[in-house]
Amino acid sequence: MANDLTSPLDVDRIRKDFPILDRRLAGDHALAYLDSANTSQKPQAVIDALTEHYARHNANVARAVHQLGEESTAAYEGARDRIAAFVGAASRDEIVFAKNASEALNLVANTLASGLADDPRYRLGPGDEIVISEMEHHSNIVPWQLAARRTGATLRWFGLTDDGRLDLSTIDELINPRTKIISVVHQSNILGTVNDLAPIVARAHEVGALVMADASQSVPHMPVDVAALGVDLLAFTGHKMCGPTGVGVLWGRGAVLDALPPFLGGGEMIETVSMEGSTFAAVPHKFEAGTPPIAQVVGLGAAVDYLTGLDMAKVYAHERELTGYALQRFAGVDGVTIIGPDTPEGRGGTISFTVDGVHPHDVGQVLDEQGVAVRVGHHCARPVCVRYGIPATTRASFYLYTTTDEIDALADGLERVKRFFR
Amino acid sequence: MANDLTSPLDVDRIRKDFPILDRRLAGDHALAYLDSANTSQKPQAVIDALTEHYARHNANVARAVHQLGEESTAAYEGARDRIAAFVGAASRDEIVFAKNASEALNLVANTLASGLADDPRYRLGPGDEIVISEMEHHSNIVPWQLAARRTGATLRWFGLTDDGRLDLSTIDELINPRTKIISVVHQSNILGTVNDLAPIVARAHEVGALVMADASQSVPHMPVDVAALGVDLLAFTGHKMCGPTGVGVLWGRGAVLDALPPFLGGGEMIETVSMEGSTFAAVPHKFEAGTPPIAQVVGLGAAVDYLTGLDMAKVYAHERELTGYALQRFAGVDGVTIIGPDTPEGRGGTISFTVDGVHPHDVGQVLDEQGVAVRVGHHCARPVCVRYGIPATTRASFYLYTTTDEIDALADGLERVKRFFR
Amino acid sequence: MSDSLYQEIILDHYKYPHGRGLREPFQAEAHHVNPTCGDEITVRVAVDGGTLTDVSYDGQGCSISQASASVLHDLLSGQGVDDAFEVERAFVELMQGKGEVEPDEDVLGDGIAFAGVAKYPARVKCALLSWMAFKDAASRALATEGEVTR
Amino acid sequence: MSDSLYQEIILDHYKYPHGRGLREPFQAEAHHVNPTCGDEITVRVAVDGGTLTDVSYDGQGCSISQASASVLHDLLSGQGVDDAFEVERAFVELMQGKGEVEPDEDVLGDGIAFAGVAKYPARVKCALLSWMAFKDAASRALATEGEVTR
Ligand SMILES: Cc1ncc(COP(=O)(O)O)c(C=O)c1O
Ligand SMILES: Cc1ncc(COP(=O)(O)O)c(C=O)c1O
Repeated sequence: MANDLTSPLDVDRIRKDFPILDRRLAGDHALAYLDSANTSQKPQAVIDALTEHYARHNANVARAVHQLGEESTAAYEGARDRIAAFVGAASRDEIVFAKNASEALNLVANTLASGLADDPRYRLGPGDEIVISEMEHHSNIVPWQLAARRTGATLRWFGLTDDGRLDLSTIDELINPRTKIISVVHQSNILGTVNDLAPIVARAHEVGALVMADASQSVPHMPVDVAALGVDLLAFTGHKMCGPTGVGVLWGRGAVLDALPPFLGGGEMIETVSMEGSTFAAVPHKFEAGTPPIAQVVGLGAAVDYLTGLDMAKVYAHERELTGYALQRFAGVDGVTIIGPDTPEGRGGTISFTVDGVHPHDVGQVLDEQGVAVRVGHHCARPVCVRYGIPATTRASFYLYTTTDEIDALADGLERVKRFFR
Repeated sequence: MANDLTSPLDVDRIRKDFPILDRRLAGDHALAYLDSANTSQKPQAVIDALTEHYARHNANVARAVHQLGEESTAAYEGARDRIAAFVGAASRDEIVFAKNASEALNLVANTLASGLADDPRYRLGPGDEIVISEMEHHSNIVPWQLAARRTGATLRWFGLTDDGRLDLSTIDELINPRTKIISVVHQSNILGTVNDLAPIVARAHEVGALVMADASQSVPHMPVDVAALGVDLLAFTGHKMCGPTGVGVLWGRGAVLDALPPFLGGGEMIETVSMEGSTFAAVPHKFEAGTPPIAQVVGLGAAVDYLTGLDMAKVYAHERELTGYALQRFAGVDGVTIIGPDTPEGRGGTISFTVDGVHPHDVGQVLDEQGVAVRVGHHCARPVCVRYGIPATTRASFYLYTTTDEIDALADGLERVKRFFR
Repeated sequence: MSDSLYQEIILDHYKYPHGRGLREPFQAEAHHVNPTCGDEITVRVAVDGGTLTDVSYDGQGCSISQASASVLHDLLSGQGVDDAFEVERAFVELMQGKGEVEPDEDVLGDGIAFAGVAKYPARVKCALLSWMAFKDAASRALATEGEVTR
Repeated sequence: MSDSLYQEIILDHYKYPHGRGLREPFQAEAHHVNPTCGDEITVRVAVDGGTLTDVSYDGQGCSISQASASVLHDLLSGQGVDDAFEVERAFVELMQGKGEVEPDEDVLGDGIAFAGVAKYPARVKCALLSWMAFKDAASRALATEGEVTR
């Protein structure tokens, strides 16, 4: 197990919290789950929180005077408190629940594009510029392409350096007084790169632009404090951080969320409705139309408790150890090329690579037959593949339950892949 | 229990499937859950499907070549098949998963308002008309108000008759060649009224308009067949039909869904992405941006299996019996006035009422202290309250696990309420 | 039954409200609505030389919201502005205390009967409705003191 | 290991593809992409008097998609149009059969080696990529037969 590392986590004990890690796969293979950047596994505590909610407290929230309704509302809003604390939000009202990170990103792109904001700084139009980067997940590209198409704003982006980092050399021209918003990924889901957002935030605020961080891959893996990052908006997703599917989070500075017009209409996002027109609730409810993902928020609260119990600083340290180990291990496998930073500095435990002469699909399939689960493809970040001239990659990604044994199984598996296809 | 009814359901047995129905509330009161129109309770089979998914098969869908990914994808897409069959969809591709019914309704309003459709029939603009009704849930009002505001289209609506039905007397003027879409509720969540959609569909198709049905309150309670209804689009929500929170469904005719432009961007809704522009996947994936509510769809599949196992025709018959019983029972309680149809014809098992001289909040609270859970307020249908000149109502709503004993507990509780506040 | 929530004092104020009805003169008025239940209240504030000469109100809603307005009238009419805001703060603190704040009868008078309401989150908004409207109206009244509306 | 999915025949076609490369003349061409993995294929179809005189292709992708294109070329080049569509239908049916369709070697030749792929839903798309492109190109070629593109 992780004994050969100086990991601060007791990984053997942690693994017992995740029932799926005991799964035997076809051919009675043990599971080496190296696909946590795609979705993480769930500890029993989260599964139990869901069961307990449905079996004992289930009711709709914010609408009921009855006891189950009060219990359910207390659980839902209590989770909001803990999730707010988890990312260092100034207020619980800065936490908006969405269905996933993609919706959180779309919420911001759509409300800026809607033209309904009172304050012109929150309205995109012709001549305005939106800045993203070439290492974005499709969920942080397509919403901005659609917003640009709808409003006549121009979409621009940071390019990438050959070693898989943001090319900030043109930052002062790229972020300029026409820029209304910059939306960039905090940790890339394909390259593993962790972006230093400080220079972007500094330049953005110089020109009066908003900064949004796609933190889908950082919040699960390191301590993230929105105040320290200095950004205005930040998105993340429950299912990658030990929580259920069906819930994502948008954090925004109070003043920014207040200024954005409503997104989806209906249910409890209103103040008062008449046939002639409606007024809207204060944030966060303004952005939570319809019955929210109640049980999923409760489950995410349990996930945050679990992560806090382990201590995110230790989770981060553990993954750094693993990343160092894996990079070293892969360096010894002939024909394997890392796509992205090949040293542990400024990167997380998500490693993409190619295997000479073998298509990623075939790499993934042969690994799967040995119980090693990795992801193959463009990882919803096709522009990165185009940038580096490859059709796809194989990607191994680690989490708090990952062991060096699993990384060894991957490295051994790659030798087998090569024997098979050469 | 239900013995004094001719109900075709074995309600005593069914109640054993729902763990929460055994809950003891404060003061050791038994729970009489009469708030199923707000959210339904969940059978053990659905809770087990969620647990089983997270503990054994959890992985992201459509992206993985590994075994867990294949299992998870098969479970997710398999649920789509069964949900399509449940509402009589012509093809599984006509089923789009959203986070709730509100999102499904907003999806249609937003894509029509976006102006991005190729076909002008799917673009709202000045001069176009949208028709809803005065008995809509806020989730079927506010999206259209926002769409009208964004596009310059005009919002119009059917009024209500004094006995709680749609006033169709002006249908030929209201639905006219300027009308692009009519979106109306199938069963009202406040009045209980079941609307006959046939005349609306007939007139709409005469003038070339689309018809959307908000079936949030009908799909859980009666057999619904989209082909028989003749509508073009239909929305419903998982949590009201024994399924998890966090999942809703948009059904649409293939040709209509094809013609609508994308809604949210990102993740797997694309065909190919480059920084300069993107193309989109075919339906249903075009409308499923980001990681979908995987476990919730699996849970909804289990809910549909559960309902199909009971037989929706029997569920409907059971609720009709209960409704008749309850209307009779309430007629005997002095000072109680039903808001909505007061005979069982053309209505479902959701009954709103007022109690002379006692505010609904106080009615609900005193009932809660006896373990009777009802909802009070405007039920996200404030225009109905305005129409009938009341600030709010108390609402009792039934489901397949409801018994006449619970209705008796409510009627007795109302006597107590009156004694307390008079 | 209902001991903790529906105290006799609350029911009394509900059935026989004190000082109900909108009166003139006043400097500012605020109308607040509880969107979840449709409760509404209008509060008017008259100030004269640092004293709240009248706090009048009208509205519709549940026993808690209406009784709370009646108690608000009793406690604040005729008070000095500073004292009134102190009472307001104490009432809000009591209501947001989840049932764990010990109310001071000297400050809150009949208001202490609402201590039990604090345990019912869905009803706290009802109890606070008139107080929020008062705060709103009073701040505006102080800003415009002098220009009496008739 | 890998017995069911990676048959020797498939690996052979992958390592030594038959008929690879885009050739002229042709009546229609189709380019298909598998968005999940980035696999691409271009298929050209030349028809002359009811016979597919050539089916040429180029692309990049995994062993399954590339081997499948090689088999497609072998099976369809030189066939009568009707026979070719019959083979195409049989191959699609095999792939969508979830491993429960018994392949007919007389119709599918080396294509029967793909029977195991049908059990891997994520790979069915790979196997079908060139066949879908073929179907697309062939339908268009038949519509425009006569106007040869050079
Ligand atoms: C008639 C009707 N439409 C729409 C909705 C919205 O459903 P959801 O809250 O799941 O989005 C509801 C329930 O709240 C409803 O009763
Ligand atoms: C960097 C990044 N952004 C956004 C997303 C989208 O998250 P979700 O699929 O939960 O919407 C993902 C994961 O898929 C991601 O890795």
